[in-house]
Amino acid sequence: MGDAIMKRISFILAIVLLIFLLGVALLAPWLTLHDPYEQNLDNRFAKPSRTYWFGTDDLGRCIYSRIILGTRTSLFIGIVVVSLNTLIGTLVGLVSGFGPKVVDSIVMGFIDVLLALPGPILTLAVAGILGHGLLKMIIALTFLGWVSYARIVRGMVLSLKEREFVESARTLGLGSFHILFKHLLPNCLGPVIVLSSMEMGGIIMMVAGLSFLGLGLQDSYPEWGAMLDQGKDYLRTAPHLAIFPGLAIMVTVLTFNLLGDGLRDLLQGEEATRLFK
Amino acid sequence: MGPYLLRRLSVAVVSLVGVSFVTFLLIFLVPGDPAEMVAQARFGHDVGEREIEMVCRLEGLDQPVVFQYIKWVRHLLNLDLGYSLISRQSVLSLIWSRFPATLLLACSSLLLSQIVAVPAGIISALRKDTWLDVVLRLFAIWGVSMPSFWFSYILIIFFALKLRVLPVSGYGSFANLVMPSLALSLGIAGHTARLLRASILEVLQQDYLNTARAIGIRESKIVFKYALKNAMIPVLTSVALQLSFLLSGTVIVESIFGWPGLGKLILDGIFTRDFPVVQGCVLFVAVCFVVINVGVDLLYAWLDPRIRWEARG
Amino acid sequence: MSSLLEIRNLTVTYRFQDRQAAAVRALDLTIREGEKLAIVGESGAGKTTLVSAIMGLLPNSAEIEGKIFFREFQLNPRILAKLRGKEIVLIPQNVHNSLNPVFSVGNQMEDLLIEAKISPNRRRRIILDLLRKVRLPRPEVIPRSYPHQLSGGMKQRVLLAMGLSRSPSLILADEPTKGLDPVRRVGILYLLKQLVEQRRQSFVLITHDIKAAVYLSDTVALMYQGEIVEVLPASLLNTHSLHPYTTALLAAAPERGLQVLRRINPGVDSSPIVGCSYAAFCNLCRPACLKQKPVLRKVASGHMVRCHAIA
Amino acid sequence: MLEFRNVSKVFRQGWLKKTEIVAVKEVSLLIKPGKIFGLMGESGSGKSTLGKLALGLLTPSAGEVLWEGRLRTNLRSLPKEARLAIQGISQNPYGVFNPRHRIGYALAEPLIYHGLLKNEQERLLRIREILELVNMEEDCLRKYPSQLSGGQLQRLALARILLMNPKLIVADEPTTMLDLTTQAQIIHLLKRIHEKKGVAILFISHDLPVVTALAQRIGIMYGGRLVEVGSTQEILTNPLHPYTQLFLAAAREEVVPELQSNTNNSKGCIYYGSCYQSQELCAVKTPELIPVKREHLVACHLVNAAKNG
Repeated sequence: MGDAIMKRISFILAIVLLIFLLGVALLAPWLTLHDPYEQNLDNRFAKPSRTYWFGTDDLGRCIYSRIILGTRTSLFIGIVVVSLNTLIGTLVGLVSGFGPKVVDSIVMGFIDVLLALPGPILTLAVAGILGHGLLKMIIALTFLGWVSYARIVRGMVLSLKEREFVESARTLGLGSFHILFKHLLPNCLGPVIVLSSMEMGGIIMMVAGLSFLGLGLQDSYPEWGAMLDQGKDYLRTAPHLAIFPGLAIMVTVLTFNLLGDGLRDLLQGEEATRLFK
Repeated sequence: MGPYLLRRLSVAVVSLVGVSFVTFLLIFLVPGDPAEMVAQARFGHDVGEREIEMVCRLEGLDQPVVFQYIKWVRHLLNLDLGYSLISRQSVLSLIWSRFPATLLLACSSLLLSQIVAVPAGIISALRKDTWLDVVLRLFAIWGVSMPSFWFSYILIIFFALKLRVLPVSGYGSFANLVMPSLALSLGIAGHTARLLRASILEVLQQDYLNTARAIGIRESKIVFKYALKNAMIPVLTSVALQLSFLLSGTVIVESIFGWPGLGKLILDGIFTRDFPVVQGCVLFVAVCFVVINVGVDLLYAWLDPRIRWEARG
Repeated sequence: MSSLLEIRNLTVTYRFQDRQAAAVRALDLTIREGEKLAIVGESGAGKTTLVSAIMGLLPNSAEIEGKIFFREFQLNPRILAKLRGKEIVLIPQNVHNSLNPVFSVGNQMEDLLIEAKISPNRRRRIILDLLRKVRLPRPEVIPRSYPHQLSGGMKQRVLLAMGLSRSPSLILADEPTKGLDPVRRVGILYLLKQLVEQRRQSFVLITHDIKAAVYLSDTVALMYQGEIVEVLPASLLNTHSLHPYTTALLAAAPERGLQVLRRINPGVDSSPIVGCSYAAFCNLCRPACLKQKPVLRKVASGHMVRCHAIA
Repeated sequence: MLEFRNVSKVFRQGWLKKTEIVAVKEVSLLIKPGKIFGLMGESGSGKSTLGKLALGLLTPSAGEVLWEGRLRTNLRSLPKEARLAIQGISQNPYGVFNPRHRIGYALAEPLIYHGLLKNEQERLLRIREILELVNMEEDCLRKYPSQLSGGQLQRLALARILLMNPKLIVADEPTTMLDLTTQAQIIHLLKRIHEKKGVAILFISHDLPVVTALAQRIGIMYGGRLVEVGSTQEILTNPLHPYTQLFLAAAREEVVPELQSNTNNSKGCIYYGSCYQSQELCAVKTPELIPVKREHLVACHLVNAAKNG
């Protein structure tokens, strides 16, 4: 019983945090205290105070306002990348698992090669070679990101294909596309959603990491990773420059990890209910 | 075992070919003319048409892509990864000079993470739903969610700046190794502990454990012999993946702590637009990746007789 | 014969979130020394839950009430852990996932002999003897093989050999004939018969296969919805059974023309708290059956029935 | 009407598809309209594979499956009616329905897809009619598969295929996962449908009493081959193939010798290793399925020799 309560609490926490994050991202312009771009060289490295909740950075900009606006950047890139990965991966997986064997062999051979590539470093290299910019960053992150979805979906399709309900749909004369979208896809969605949630955290961390290394968006743009990078020279004198953006990253990533865990438990619970009956 | 080995090796060879191709293609992602880039690096920024054309011919950049690729592969087979545009050193020797540092960091952080994660995962699974489990799981998910770069900062602020017990950055002594290892191992430890817990819980549900009880095997043996070996198999893959990741993904931590490893080499290569170095490093890591994967597959087959059989059948 | 295993007022309830379902209800059962008993029932009757309760191997979601005695000792997890394998053994139903896939058969059998404190130099011979006893072809190669290399039938025999390794006083076999084709079914039945007759120890067969029950046991207990509804000597099952459920079950067999005697009494709860649990489908249902739970009553020597309609 | 002509099915497995598993080997069989044919054999004898070949879920590696004289290998080339003429019910009623769809949708889906009954009113009427035939209440339409029992699901599976007006139903061990009492109900139902609609049934099972209760003709398979075919009466009273004799004895609960695993001897008789009266010829030559009497075919050298000599 303790387990159920613990699961429920962490899941509720995840949902509350998610709503909070989405709310912040949507309402960002109204939640800021100051113009996040406004420099105030007289007030550099200000400690957190009533006017500057999280203090100011090396250019006297309001850290709180920049973090609020940064939520938008992180979630936006995260959602776009994860959606793209999910879409591409699921489609490739469906086609590979349900299509003719030849297609499957070719696609899987391709995927095996992609999986043999060192993901993080290649993403880094691609991002580094492409240079700064939102679109380029998204390309770098989708480059290999879809592969895991494709593999999972293909595996599920292959096992679902052997299930009686798909066989009987075939003998009932239902067409391949009908079976694919009406019978296979709905049964694959659960695990895909769980994976998406888990990946979301990873992507947001990666975005911050790339920005931190100076391979992300333009410098002046409010982005958590870039903010952390700016703070690195002032760890001794003004640690708040680094503390708050890092906290924001951690909370966001934690939210999506908790959400993924919760969704997975929910999915397993649903299956257990089915078995219990 | 023979056919299995053969099959794995053939897949590895195919992977290597694929890897070499993808890495080769990286150069085409570079915005602008690669010939101009090489020429700039060689003759300074204000190069003329003539120099560019010369480089083009010399390097074979005017030939069809396929020929360039074949040429590239031929160089690779002679262990020639080209030369740095900046320092003019051979890329391979650069990599060899940096690799020990990365390997040291990777191994120490992997070891550190497993020392923490394996007991944590086992205890968490066996004491499921107790407060101990809850605490361990919270730690694990926190570890997974913690950005390594931020954790590095916190370590620096605390150990180096406040307590002044460890040096902020550098390479060479044991004290230098502590913080980067800690920073890297946190996420891996969290990940492994979570995976191990899930894996053990999964195995604990299997019929064969109940059967072992029903015919009279003692509980301690059931947990430490019958359950653990089965549960370790998926964890092993993950650990291998982590090792590959560590060989490549230490870029951030290496740059924070000024650790002279591969990650730093790549990053410097990216910033100085020293593409042969970037290409060489990516390829090197990818080859390590493939080798580790083959190793894991063999270990796998040794642990799980079903795989040996499947390959034979 | 003195009693070997005695179950008193055993109730097992599964809980899942806010729902609960009783799989075994207030069950009393005695297994005497040397008795061969068959517990017959359809799926959902609670047979497997009953054996798991005896073995102390119920999942955490199960709540258990009542007492089980083994040779006068009340069983608890600590005692059970010592008795399992040595005194009581269960041959499980799902043979396919019952052997650990990553250890060889010999390794797993040896573990049992280590538990029995048998010296290493004798183990090999004992293992071979056991494998011969269950009549496995080529017993000398079996210890080296892994479970996935064996067929379902072979795995079943290996499990049987493992169960026999310490000559326990009580062997429980859960559905050994389920899903087998006639040739294999007869093979395992014959083997079990031989093993059971050689030994003076007790044997409990859990099955839905009535013919197997009659073939292998002296006493048959019929289970319906977690209760024992009738107990009688196996030799009398086909001719003298009394409970309407037993009658319906026997009539549904293909040899008896697949008759459907079970009917649906409209408006009667199919799993009532008061009243007879079979009332909803009983063709002898009368008003008293809905109001009061019948008790298991002795009608002849060794024959007990739980029914209001049978005097 | 359904005819197997020398049908074989080989599954290839493993690396480079080197390992061959012969599931069905050179089976020729004719299933007549409006009759119940019982296909028997041990597990792994290829009887389920034959069922799947009939349904078109598998394509034969060699030989032909014909439906009313037309090749059934390429389902798409057939007119809709011929395509839907063969329907199946399976061993596991719990898996037949998509867990995410309500029963009502599952029943209507093929009708809508094929545009058979476009009017919703008509469709509902037809579904009601069929539900009554299989003894199910209408309220099950709103339920999910997980809310129903195995027997109910099997009846609904039957209802769904009946909506397609099949001429042949392939019933692959439809009662092995069900209880005795439920089994009796399903068998009765099949019998009633057979009588009412004149639909032919290919009934696959290893349960002799069940098959004899239903089928007019019986085929026995062993090791992927059909070893004996005959009327139920004939098989029960005069089994000729040694394997059939063993199978029947086992079903009567007589003690029978254990079968040796059949060595993959492609030349000789598939039953050679286990046969109690095998001869030299049996090791080198595969016996053909030859009629010994009208409608009674056996694949055994000894029986043929006895007949000729």
